[in-house]
Amino acid sequence: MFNKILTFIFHDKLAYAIALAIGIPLGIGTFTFFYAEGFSYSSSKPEVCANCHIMQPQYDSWRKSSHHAAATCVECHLPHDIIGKYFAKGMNGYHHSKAFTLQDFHEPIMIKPGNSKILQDNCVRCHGAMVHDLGAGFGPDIVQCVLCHKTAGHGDVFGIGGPQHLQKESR
Amino acid sequence: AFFLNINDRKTEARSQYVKLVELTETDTDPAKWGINFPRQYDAYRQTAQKTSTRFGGHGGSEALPAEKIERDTWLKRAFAGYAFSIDYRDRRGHAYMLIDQENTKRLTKPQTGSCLNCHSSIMPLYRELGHGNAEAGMNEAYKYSYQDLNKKLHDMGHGHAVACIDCHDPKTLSLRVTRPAFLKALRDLASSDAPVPASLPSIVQWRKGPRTSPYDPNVDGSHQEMRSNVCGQCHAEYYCSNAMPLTFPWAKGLTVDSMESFWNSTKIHDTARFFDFKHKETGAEVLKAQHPEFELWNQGIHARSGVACADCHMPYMREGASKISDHWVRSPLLNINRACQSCHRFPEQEIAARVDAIQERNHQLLERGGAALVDMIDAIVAAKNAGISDDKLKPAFELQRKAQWRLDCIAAENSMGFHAPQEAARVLGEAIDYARQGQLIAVELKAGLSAK
Amino acid sequence: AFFLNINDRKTEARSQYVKLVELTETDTDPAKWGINFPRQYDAYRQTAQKTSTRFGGHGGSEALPAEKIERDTWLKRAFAGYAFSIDYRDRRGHAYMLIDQENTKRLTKPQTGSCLNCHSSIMPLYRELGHGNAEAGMNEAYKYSYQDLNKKLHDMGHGHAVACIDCHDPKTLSLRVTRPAFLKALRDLASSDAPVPASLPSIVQWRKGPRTSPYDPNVDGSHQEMRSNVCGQCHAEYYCSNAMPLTFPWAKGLTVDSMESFWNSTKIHDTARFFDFKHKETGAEVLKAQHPEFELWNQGIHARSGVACADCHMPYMREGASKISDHWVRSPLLNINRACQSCHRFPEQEIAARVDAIQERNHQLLERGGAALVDMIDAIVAAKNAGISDDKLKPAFELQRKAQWRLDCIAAENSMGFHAPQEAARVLGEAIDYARQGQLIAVELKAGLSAK
Ligand code: HEC
Ligand code: HEC
Ligand code: HEC
Ligand code: HEC
Ligand code: HEC
Ligand code: HEC
Ligand code: HEC
Ligand code: HEC
Ligand code: HEC
Ligand code: HEC
Ligand code: HEC
Ligand code: HEC
Ligand code: HEC
Ligand code: HEC
Ligand SMILES: [Ca+2]
Ligand SMILES: [Ca+2]
Repeated sequence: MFNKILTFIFHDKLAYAIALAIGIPLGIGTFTFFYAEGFSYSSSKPEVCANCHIMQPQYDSWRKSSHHAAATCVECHLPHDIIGKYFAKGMNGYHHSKAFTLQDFHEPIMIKPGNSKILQDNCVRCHGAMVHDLGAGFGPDIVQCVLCHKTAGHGDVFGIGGPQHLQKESR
Repeated sequence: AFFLNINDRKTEARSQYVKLVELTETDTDPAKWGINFPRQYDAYRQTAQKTSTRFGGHGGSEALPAEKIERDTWLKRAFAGYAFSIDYRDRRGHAYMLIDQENTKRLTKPQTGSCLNCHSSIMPLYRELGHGNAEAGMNEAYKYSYQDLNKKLHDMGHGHAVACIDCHDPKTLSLRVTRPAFLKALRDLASSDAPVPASLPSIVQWRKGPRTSPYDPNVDGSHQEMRSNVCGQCHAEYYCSNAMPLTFPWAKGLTVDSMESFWNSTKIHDTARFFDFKHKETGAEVLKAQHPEFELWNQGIHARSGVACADCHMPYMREGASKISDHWVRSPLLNINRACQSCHRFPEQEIAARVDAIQERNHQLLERGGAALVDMIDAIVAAKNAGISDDKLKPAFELQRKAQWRLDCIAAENSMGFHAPQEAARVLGEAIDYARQGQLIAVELKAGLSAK
Repeated sequence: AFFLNINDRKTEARSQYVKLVELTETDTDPAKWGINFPRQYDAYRQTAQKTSTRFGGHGGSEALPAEKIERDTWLKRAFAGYAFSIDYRDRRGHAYMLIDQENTKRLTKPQTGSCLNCHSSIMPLYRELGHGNAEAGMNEAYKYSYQDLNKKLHDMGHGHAVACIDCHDPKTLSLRVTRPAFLKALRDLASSDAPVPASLPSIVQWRKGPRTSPYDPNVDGSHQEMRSNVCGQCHAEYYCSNAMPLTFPWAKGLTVDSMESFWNSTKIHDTARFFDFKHKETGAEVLKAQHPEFELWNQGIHARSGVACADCHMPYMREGASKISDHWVRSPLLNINRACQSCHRFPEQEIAARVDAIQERNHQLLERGGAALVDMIDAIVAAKNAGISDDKLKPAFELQRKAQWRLDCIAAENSMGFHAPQEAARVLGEAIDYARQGQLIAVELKAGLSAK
């Protein structure tokens, strides 16, 4: 758990500071609140993520992915211990809201190291039984699932306007 | 989106705009289209901006791009006696295509009206020349001098660079190919038994079918194919002069070798085997390759994977809630996040580094080929001066033709090898081998050893 | 959290299998490991099966793989006067590595004990020779004859092909690199300022650090790196004889050019510039390249993208409820769905076709290079017979050395160019150029023209 906090500090010191100072400036504050709260009671509703048109592509692709029936956004993208969950929501909430409000984010949106770790953690949480041999107990830097299973959550990353006919063939 | 399919987006895009003006087949002026589609028009006009990457865009001033033939002196030797040795510059943005053509000193040699095919919005003029039939028009155009036809074009009010109407149907806005030379070339390719190019799976389908009507990309091609075909109608190898209508050498396939064998089996001035020009120093009848982007890209992994020109050179960009295609057609390296990262989730500098590694390798081999070519020319000239007859030197001439064709196919191609890295390197490897073999023959002849 | 979680899983992983036997550093016999890990052991034994693809696996009978030097006759010319011209066959599965070595007619020439480094489970023997220190042991091994050291090995009971213990820690089962030559080569590379190979980002990290202890992949390397390092300790270019300890030429980098300059700046028999053998027909002092898989793969896009040898050659496979690594190390083309399709979601035949296109291009260029090399050798021999002095021919010898090194780097590499298609083609292009230049010099000298 503590490691995760560290990874976030590491990735966005500013965000960390602000998140701790609960007196967050109102605009973003309420956004963040909405964001974090929004999920605490409907934490497995992908629609909530798709609230943001910016998340629409991921939502659409997730619905076509092998996991649409198996996992929701938060099950892959948020940590699953209570504190971690709230902390990450706070961070992401703050971060994404800010980004969305200011529209200053990098496109295409790309996952950040902190969230990659959460993701990997979640793959293993569900598939631990199947993959516990992998790495032969090598250590923390076990192979990243997404190296080979990038498609798990969102199907093929062919890119906007990418090869249509191959997407059909490759099914 | 990963899967959001383009047709959705097209309808989305089309239903988006408020039709302020009616557009017809004679509306070549982009400004008028711009009234309905201001965002695409604004981007389109950006092509007038000077851009430059290590190998892309152009050096030199805005007034005039740098001279390729001064930078790579071996090119001047290769094209000795040909218009390209007079003036051969870096390409630049679409906005300049007509001006740059009108200003090139290559026009000091007589040039044909066909030149305008890819440098202007010529379709209405073709239809007039062909009494309504564009292909018939193209088959007339080559008989005109460049100056006469260009005057006609401007008089009719179509003196524009490539315009909206060249790629879009004015009614439905869907993509379409207009240039008869491209349509004919694919028609011939489809009805031959040549291997089907990677980018055109629809030809496989057509061949399976009844073949009642000839292959037509506008009818048979998939949408994704059209996103490359619109470019391929100009970014392709060609021959154009007043000796025959504008021709693409595709009937035997799109590889360097199959295009060569097409030219070799083509007759010019009725009798002679086809050639572009007689090399001034050696007298060899050699070929000239021009910007075979469509052909080389087709040999690469991207075409194989269904990645279109437009995916990289006109990537979608988000404008508020909707996505539009970036009509500022330019080097993708100026736009890596949209052009590449939608598919390659690596940091921008890593992607740039990959391209640079590919281009650097290609550039090394190209320079090596240039040196070999010059050595060969020197050796042949030396042999001639020593009184060796052209008859004896014929094998050397053949090798010069082969070497120069291959070298030029990669040198004239504009991605510095990126569009198909391994194939480009293979072709350069062959070019080097042929150039050195030609040099050997000349040296042996001069030395009085029988060329083996 | 992520880290905790992994640590849990580590203990889990260890406790997960029923430990029926204790394993120690002297347990080289895979059969004993097989008691604890029957699934990996079963797959491992499959490497005794005959497999064959167009360019991979091996032709010939099970008893004896086909002779490369008979199939590609130019190889025999290239290696004239060297052991490889006596007997040089297709490689085959790991199970055969020791037998094939013991049976090769190359042993009719005296060979060193170092040969065993990559053909047997030699670590206990190294430690004995080095009184506990494996590297010291390796530095003794080359002084023994192959026969003597091989006898020692069998007497100690370690006469096995590459075994579990060569890649795994018997206690934790973690991946590890054991071979001192590999460890030393990376140590030297890391502490130099040579460009960092694509597959070893951990060297970048190490260079940033205090450098208190020398770079050690077992300590500093990431797990994904180890999935290739275990292979790189044998699938690499080397020199081994009784003149010096087994050496990998990596201190200046892993490219063909940087390895060449390493050899060129190495001394052998104290004084002379390093060479592998004196070419029998020309007398040139040339180099021999052996299976530079690790080096060529490192120039390719897969290494750049973090794709490891094991990803393709030991892909994960489902075994009941869990996943294991396929220990039947073999050509991925025998296993495309697991080896490629998890990343490339194209139909199997499309993936096979891509590999074939790459290998076919590479093969064409390789044959072309072979022909050029033979022409050069003929020309040099002709010049010698005409009485041209070796002193005059020196430049030709240098070019033979360069050409042969480059050609061999791709010919001896076992993926027929797949591991790095463009780089392989670039290297072959250079080889062709150097071979033809060497031929030219010889021809000119023979003709009495001054070599320019
Ligand atoms: C307020 C609008 C909004 C909502 C609601 C939203 N996102 Fe995002 N999200 C964004 C924006 C904007 C970005 C780009 C941030 C950046 O890249 O700097 C982003 C980026 C991401 C990223 C990748 C970037 C990173 O930080 O790793 C992930 C993963 C993600 N969102 C998941 C989710 C999930 C899961 C939900 C629902 C629980 C969600 N988002 C809801 C706006 C939103
Ligand atoms: C909430 C639990 C959960 C999480 C989190 C999860 N999975 Fe799964 N996964 C499942 C279930 C259940 C299935 C079986 C669904 C099916 O067969 O359609 C599955 C199927 C799969 C499959 C086989 C289907 C395919 O896509 O080829 C793969 C591979 C896989 N998961 C990998 C991953 C990876 C990688 C991650 C993390 C990025 C992940 N999973 C995260 C529950 C989960
Ligand atoms: C040439 C190197 C090599 C040899 C020899 C080798 N292994 Fe492995 N082994 C690997 C690699 C690579 C992995 C994958 C490790 C990872 O991904 O963390 C692996 C993984 C394993 C694992 C972990 C589970 C799995 O399958 O991924 C076990 C158990 C294992 N090997 C047992 C053995 C046994 C038993 C032998 C001998 C019969 C053996 N290995 C020989 C390279 C080797
Ligand atoms: C180097 C590539 C690679 C990596 C890394 C990898 N996998 Fe896989 N995975 C595979 C392959 C290949 C298969 C298919 C095996 C088969 O079909 O026999 C597979 C199969 C699976 C399956 C079963 C799919 C099915 O058909 O039901 C799951 C679940 C899975 N992997 C999860 C994971 C998780 C979780 C991780 C990270 C801890 C991971 N994988 C890392 C290559 C990989
Ligand atoms: C089965 C696990 C899984 C589920 C469920 C899932 N994702 Fe993802 N998500 C992934 C993977 C895998 C990636 C790619 C990570 C990478 O590229 O390293 C990803 C990447 C992303 C990104 C980063 C940008 C991008 O496209 O790579 C965003 C944003 C995102 N997901 C949002 C969502 C949203 C919103 C949902 C629900 C509608 C969702 N994810 C459901 C696994 C999942
Ligand atoms: C996978 C991406 C990709 C595809 C697909 C692609 N290109 Fe390119 N193209 C590039 C890159 C990268 C360059 C090198 C740009 C540079 O050097 O600045 C380039 C260069 C060019 C150039 C020279 C650009 C300049 O600024 O000088 C032209 C012209 C070109 N491509 C046309 C085409 C055409 C026509 C097609 C389709 C037949 C095509 N490209 C397909 C990526 C692509
Ligand atoms: C009607 C002919 C025509 C069509 C259609 C066409 N081009 Fe061009 N293109 C040209 C000409 C001519 C130039 C050179 C202009 C100059 O140098 O003055 C050019 C230049 C370029 C350049 C170099 C721009 C620069 O800044 O250096 C790129 C990139 C390019 N085209 C890509 C494309 C792509 C991609 C398509 C299809 C989406 C396309 N072109 C369609 C004729 C065409
Ligand atoms: C089949 C289409 C096509 C035809 C026909 C064509 N061009 Fe071009 N031209 C292009 C493209 C595409 C470019 C940009 C790529 C490049 O510069 O290689 C270009 C670039 C140019 C340029 C700018 C770069 C340079 O070469 O200096 C000039 C000038 C030019 N063409 C003149 C001509 C003339 C004169 C003719 C007739 C003999 C002609 N073009 C015929 C397609 C064509
Ligand atoms: C060189 C070819 C070319 C030219 C010239 C061109 N376009 Fe396009 N245009 C395209 C391509 C390719 C697309 C993408 C079509 C798709 O994928 O659906 C496109 C798409 C569009 C769309 C659909 C929405 C979008 O952006 O994807 C509109 C509207 C459009 N173009 C308007 C114009 C206008 C207005 C002009 C002239 C100012 C113009 N185009 C000139 C090639 C061209
Ligand atoms: C629409 C998807 C798409 C886009 C856009 C795209 N690529 Fe690719 N790229 C691919 C695919 C698919 C492959 C083939 C390998 C594979 O199957 O993953 C590939 C392969 C490559 C390779 C390895 C092959 C080689 O030639 O060495 C490089 C490098 C590369 N792309 C660079 C780029 C660059 C640079 C751009 C932008 C100018 C770009 N790509 C745009 C999909 C894309
Ligand atoms: C991206 C996948 C990939 C990676 C990574 C890869 N290889 Fe290969 N390898 C191949 C393919 C494909 C072939 C060609 C097989 C054939 O021709 O049958 C091959 C061939 C080989 C061969 C000859 C196999 C035979 O059956 O004759 C050897 C040995 C080899 N590779 C070793 C390695 C080593 C060592 C590494 C890492 C340093 C590596 N490979 C990395 C895909 C890969
Ligand atoms: C201890 C040395 C050693 C190690 C470690 C090693 N190899 Fe090999 N490998 C060999 C030798 C020796 C041969 C040739 C055996 C023969 O021809 O008798 C071989 C053959 C092969 C072949 C050809 C098999 C065939 O059927 O033709 C492949 C593929 C291969 N190795 C891949 C790998 C990969 C991948 C790894 C790491 C996971 C690896 N090797 C680790 C020494 C090694
Ligand atoms: C650095 C590791 C290494 C060393 C040292 C080494 N080999 Fe090999 N050997 C290999 C690998 C890897 C292969 C399989 C790939 C190939 O055949 O190219 C192989 C293949 C072979 C083969 C089967 C194919 C062939 O060449 O006929 C023989 C026999 C052989 N080696 C003999 C020897 C002899 C004799 C020596 C000592 C002079 C030696 N090896 C030293 C790694 C090594
Ligand atoms: C763990 C993931 C992974 C595996 C496994 C993998 N690849 Fe790739 N491959 C890539 C990536 C990443 C690229 C680079 C292009 C890109 O970024 O998409 C690539 C590029 C390629 C290319 C285009 C570059 C080139 O050299 O022409 C080919 C072809 C290819 N792979 C074939 C294969 C084959 C065949 C196999 C199996 C033997 C294989 N790959 C296994 C990830 C993988
Ligand atoms: Ca031409
Ligand atoms: Ca060697």
